[in-house]
Amino acid sequence: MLIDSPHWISIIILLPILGAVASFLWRQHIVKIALTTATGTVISVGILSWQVISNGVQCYELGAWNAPLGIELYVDGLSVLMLLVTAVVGFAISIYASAYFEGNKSKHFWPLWLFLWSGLNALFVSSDIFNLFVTLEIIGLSAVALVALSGGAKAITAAMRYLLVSLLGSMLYLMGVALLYHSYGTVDMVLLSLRTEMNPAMWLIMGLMTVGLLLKTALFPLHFWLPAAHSSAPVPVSALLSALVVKASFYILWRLWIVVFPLDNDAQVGLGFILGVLGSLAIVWGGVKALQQTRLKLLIAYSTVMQIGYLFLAFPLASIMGWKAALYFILAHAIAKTAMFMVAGNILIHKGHDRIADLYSTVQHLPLTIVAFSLSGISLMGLPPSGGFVAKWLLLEAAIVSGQWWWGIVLLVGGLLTGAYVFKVLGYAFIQENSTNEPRPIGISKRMEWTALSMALFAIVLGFIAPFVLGIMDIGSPFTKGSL
Amino acid sequence: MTPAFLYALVGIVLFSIGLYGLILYKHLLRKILAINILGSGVFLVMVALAARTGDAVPDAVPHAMVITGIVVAVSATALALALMLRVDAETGQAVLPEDREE
Amino acid sequence: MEEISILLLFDVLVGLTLVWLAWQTLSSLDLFRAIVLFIAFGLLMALAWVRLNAPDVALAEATIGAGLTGALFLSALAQLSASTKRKDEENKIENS
Amino acid sequence: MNFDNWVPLLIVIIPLFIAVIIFALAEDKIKTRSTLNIGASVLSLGLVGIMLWGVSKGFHYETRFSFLPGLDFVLRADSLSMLFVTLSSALWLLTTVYAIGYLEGSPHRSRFFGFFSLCVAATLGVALAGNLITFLLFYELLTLAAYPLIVHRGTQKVRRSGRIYLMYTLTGGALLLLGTVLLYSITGTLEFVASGFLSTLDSSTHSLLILVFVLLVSGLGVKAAIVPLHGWLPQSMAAPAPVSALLHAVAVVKAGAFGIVRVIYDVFGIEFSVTLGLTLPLAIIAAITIIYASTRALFQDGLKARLAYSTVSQVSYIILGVAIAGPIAAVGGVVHLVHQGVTKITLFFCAGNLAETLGIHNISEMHGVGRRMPWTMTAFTIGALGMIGIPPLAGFITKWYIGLGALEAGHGWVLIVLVGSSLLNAAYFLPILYVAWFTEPKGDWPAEKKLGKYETSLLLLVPPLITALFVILLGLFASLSFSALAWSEFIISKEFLL
Amino acid sequence: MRKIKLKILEKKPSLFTRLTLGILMFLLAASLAYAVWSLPTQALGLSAEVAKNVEMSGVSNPVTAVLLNYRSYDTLLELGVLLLALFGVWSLGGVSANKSSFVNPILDFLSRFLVPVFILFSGYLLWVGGFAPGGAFQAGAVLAAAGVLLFLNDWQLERKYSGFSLRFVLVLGLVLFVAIGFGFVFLDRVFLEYPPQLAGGLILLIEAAATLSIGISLAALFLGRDPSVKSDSKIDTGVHK
Repeated sequence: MLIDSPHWISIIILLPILGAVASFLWRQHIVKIALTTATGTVISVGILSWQVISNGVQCYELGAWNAPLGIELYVDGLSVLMLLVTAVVGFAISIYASAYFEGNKSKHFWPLWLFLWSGLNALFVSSDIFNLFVTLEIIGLSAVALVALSGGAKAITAAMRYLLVSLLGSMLYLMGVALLYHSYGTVDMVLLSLRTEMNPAMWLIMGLMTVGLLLKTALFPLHFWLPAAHSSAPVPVSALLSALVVKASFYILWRLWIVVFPLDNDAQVGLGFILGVLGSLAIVWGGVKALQQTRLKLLIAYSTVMQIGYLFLAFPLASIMGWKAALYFILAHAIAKTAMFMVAGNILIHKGHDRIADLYSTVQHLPLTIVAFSLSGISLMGLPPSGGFVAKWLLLEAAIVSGQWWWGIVLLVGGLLTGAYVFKVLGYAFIQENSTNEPRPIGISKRMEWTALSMALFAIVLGFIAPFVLGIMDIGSPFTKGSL
Repeated sequence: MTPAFLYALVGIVLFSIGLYGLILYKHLLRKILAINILGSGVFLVMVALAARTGDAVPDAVPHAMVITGIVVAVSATALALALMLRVDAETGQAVLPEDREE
Repeated sequence: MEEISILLLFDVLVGLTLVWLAWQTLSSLDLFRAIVLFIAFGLLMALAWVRLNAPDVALAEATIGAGLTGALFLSALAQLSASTKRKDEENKIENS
Repeated sequence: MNFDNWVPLLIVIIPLFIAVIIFALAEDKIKTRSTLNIGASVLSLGLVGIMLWGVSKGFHYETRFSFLPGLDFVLRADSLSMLFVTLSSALWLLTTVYAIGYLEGSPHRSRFFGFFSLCVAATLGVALAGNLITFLLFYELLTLAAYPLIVHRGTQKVRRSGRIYLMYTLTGGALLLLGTVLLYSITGTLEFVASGFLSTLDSSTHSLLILVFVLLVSGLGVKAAIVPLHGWLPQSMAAPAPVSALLHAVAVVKAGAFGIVRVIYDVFGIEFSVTLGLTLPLAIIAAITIIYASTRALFQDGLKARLAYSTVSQVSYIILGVAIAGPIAAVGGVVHLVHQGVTKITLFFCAGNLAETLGIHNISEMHGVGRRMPWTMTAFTIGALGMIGIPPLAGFITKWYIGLGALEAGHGWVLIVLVGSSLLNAAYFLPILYVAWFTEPKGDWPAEKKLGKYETSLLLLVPPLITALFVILLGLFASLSFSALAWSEFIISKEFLL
Repeated sequence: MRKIKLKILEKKPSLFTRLTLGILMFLLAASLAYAVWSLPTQALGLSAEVAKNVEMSGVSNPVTAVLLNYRSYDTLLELGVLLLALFGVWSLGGVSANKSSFVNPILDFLSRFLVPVFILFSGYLLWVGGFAPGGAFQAGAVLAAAGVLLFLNDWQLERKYSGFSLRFVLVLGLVLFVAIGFGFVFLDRVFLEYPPQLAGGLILLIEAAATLSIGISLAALFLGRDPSVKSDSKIDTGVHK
């Protein structure tokens, strides 16, 4: 019947595209079209995930041409979770954006965002590295256009810098694809994993593709473009960027690192050490910079730079537990960061500014928003009972079991730094300024506060459903080399 | 030194020149030019190496990829130029803030 | 034997001019000159594609790479110089 | 999942649920908020009573569901947890009554009582935790829930002390987490087992286990205010009285001490800890804390600051008793959990009364206050004497058992510490009593308020009297079967293989 | 076109940075050259598979076969990228090109002569794509060249057509591609799988729609702003004919 038809993989890519086209055509009821598309996409992702969870990995040959010639789509546990987190975050952002944008801006927001969503879905299911290049381009261009949407000198220059960085990253990646294709005759990941072997050309390919993708993931030395872009973009867009777009290029690097690159275990540990060190620098640097920020959105943007550092701690561990911890970090961070940006958005609209020092007595006017901030803060800090805690626990355990305990120390230092800046903001929110002279607060639509709170609550619930989520991660054992 | 490797070498040199120009020059129009040259370099390497099929018809898959690449490049250039004009309109200079010399 | 070497010579020539054009495009002071050089570079690339017997790509490069991208650049340059000229006038009015 | 499995979860969920409702309540609905609060505490007290009766009859109450692969979220009612749960829920009821009276007319009470019941839920969770990870979960929840209460007033000073509190407790939490993960990676299980589950491990892991012990104890030591880590406690005295009463006398501080008792008994096991040579250094640190904190208390003019330092020293009695590793001293240590809680809360209640009704914050302003507020001062006196250890009050029992146990376990020097600290206690409590009772009041009080026809509103007066009564009863009827002492002996009998 | 003399004297970056960057680029180029050099001199890549399946693909030109049958999913996303760039450019609002009131007679004559030729040539390219070099993208680009010529002559799309109908044509290529690709799923085939005997015709149909959309999109990209939006932006000073 319809439910167990194998075509849901293509539907989750085509539905947002058609939604984008429809919202571009019929501008007068754009929000209705967009929200129905968003719901449809979430449902189809749900059905696909249910199919994969119940009867395992799905492989889908487009145009019925098998691997070397045609393009294959492949969905395993890792892709399902990335799709699910994109669906959840995407749906929440769609609801938030429907109240956030009005008139002219929403006319441009929805087509771009729905295209971005379809690019993300296409990226997470594809197993063809050139196809990944095209999806990366879709995500890059739409993200840049979305950042530029908020107008103003800061946003436009940030979008320009982001576009240049994104194009450079894509070109480096494409050079890697070209060399890979011409060395091994195929662009399909599964076939590549069988054919690649270590030779000087391979070292260069790995270098190029890793640097290209690190540029787009904004790992520490290459993160210069992220704070400006994520903080000057409109709030729903910065939530998208921090939660999903940055993770998309990380996902590709991850797949390449595990499946395509011919790295045996101690090569993974050796090379991974460099990424681990960069990750630790990102954590310390991001944390310290976040502490110095006076504006909330910039603080949250630097916290993204830090959280990305956590993901790269899993590379030197090269153990399945380490990879699962990194994936859990992605899920927890995506949801908590979305909630936090929504909070920043509410405060920005309510008070007209997001200066942290003047956040006094927001507790009275926006109680739900402050609760959302503290819950998502708990998840970012990695305090129980949140998703962040489970991720932190798994990574600590993986670090100790693999004998590299120093990554665990970095993790704990990161947790303390996060605690410092989360409570710095909370501290200001509790000040008892005589709130009588507070200008009559502009009413934020309840929808925006409730979406922020529900995402924050979901970040906490993520701490309780760990066995279920970790079970999904095992489908198709994505973290072992020969499996894909 | 078959033409394939010669053009591949040219492609690599173009790639380096493009990267050099992108990093070094300040004006945004020049940076976008550099990105296009970078792209042409990669495409040249892609198609040059596809011509290593001796006297048989060269491999068509890289050709298709390069055509796709060219269209992506033109779309990205169009967006980059539009953004550059907005940067110029907003800040008075077609240069990124960190490159402005006051 | 020499027939191959002539073609080889031709390829080397095309390659060198390509590199020279690219270098000149980026390092020339005047933007208009850079764009014109870039268009020439695009056409020469089309020639390179023909030499690598990739006619489809040659056509695409000629029409999109050289033609359309060149047009985009020129239009952008026109608007850029128009806005700088307008700003100069405004400055002149202010300080005059 | 019959009733036995639900009770522990229910006890923790009730205050959690109430917290959410109170958060949503509007500020002016005082009546519903108070009834909700008191109703919840009475209900949970009832449940605790049922469980108390059940545990003594040998029933087995446990809630378990899987939380992480290989790790479960476990709430279990064993003898040790019952002691702490009964103490917390009883004092929770009294403090709620007191807080309703104390915060009459002050702003943001919905927020206060919301976080207040969240704290209680966390404390009950800490008490009932069946394994180290559930303990860690509620331990961190307690850190978070206590912060908003400390910064409730929102003034600059209070926020500074909140920051200090966070610095200490978050670092402590990180150390505890590291220790727990290290332990889990060695043993593979974190379940609390009557006499510890580490003794069976081979000797190669001993050095790691010592590191684990140090990490766990330092993580818990922050909350138990052991000397080097106690800095935050006196700072956070700026919080409102009910906060310092419940949190710093019962919930937060006891969670640390209770945690150390759990680690020594149910993780390492007392014999194994002795063989590892861990208990002696711990006992020495506890002794140093007692002496140091008592001397610092001498020089504090602020009443609540002095009480804070006395809390720091009293909590270390528990650790001292447990660290001596003799069964009798252990009974003394465990029972002191209850005695110290009850005595200290009385003192804090009285300090709160003085501050609320007469605006007295320092001891120098307490001249002749006995005449103005006789009932409060009698409760204060009972509490103070109980703290010093005058028979037949509760404090004496503890010191007697710890002294006896120390002698029996061959640690003579502990006796000197006990005597010394009792003298110091006397040195900083008796002057207060003298000033209050035997001197003339100097003119009018700093900020006198007329609250009801008695010396102060009943809501503020009754709780300290009840707790003072408890101090006496716990001392007099210690030998009865259902008294705290008997219950502690019941706990220790399981720990020591008598 | 007035002589645009735009000499932005770029402050030359210091010799040191240029030198170090140059050396770095040289090293990169050298390692790339070595990597390419170490590749086998003879490599058939996928040309064998392409040749084997060409007659199954409905077209004889291998590149078009790859583009529109074997890897048609890439081309689909490709059209998406083009449309996305257009959305981006339009969302930026764009500074409207100021129309010079003076029409250059030579350009006017040339465009009257060239535009029909371009359109004819674009049709030919589209048709020839099946069995010789050509195809949707090249044809679309030629169509766009015609559009560029028209815009240079201050040609203006009537307000009536610059609204929904323009947007419909822009998205036509992508929508038709998706429709045909997904249509056969209901005849129990996989997405983007064409029945072999119909493949040729279907590919031509898709290419036709794609050419139209690509041509109009590239021309719109040249224009730089949404024609349906009244150019109320204050910067616009051009005089409209």
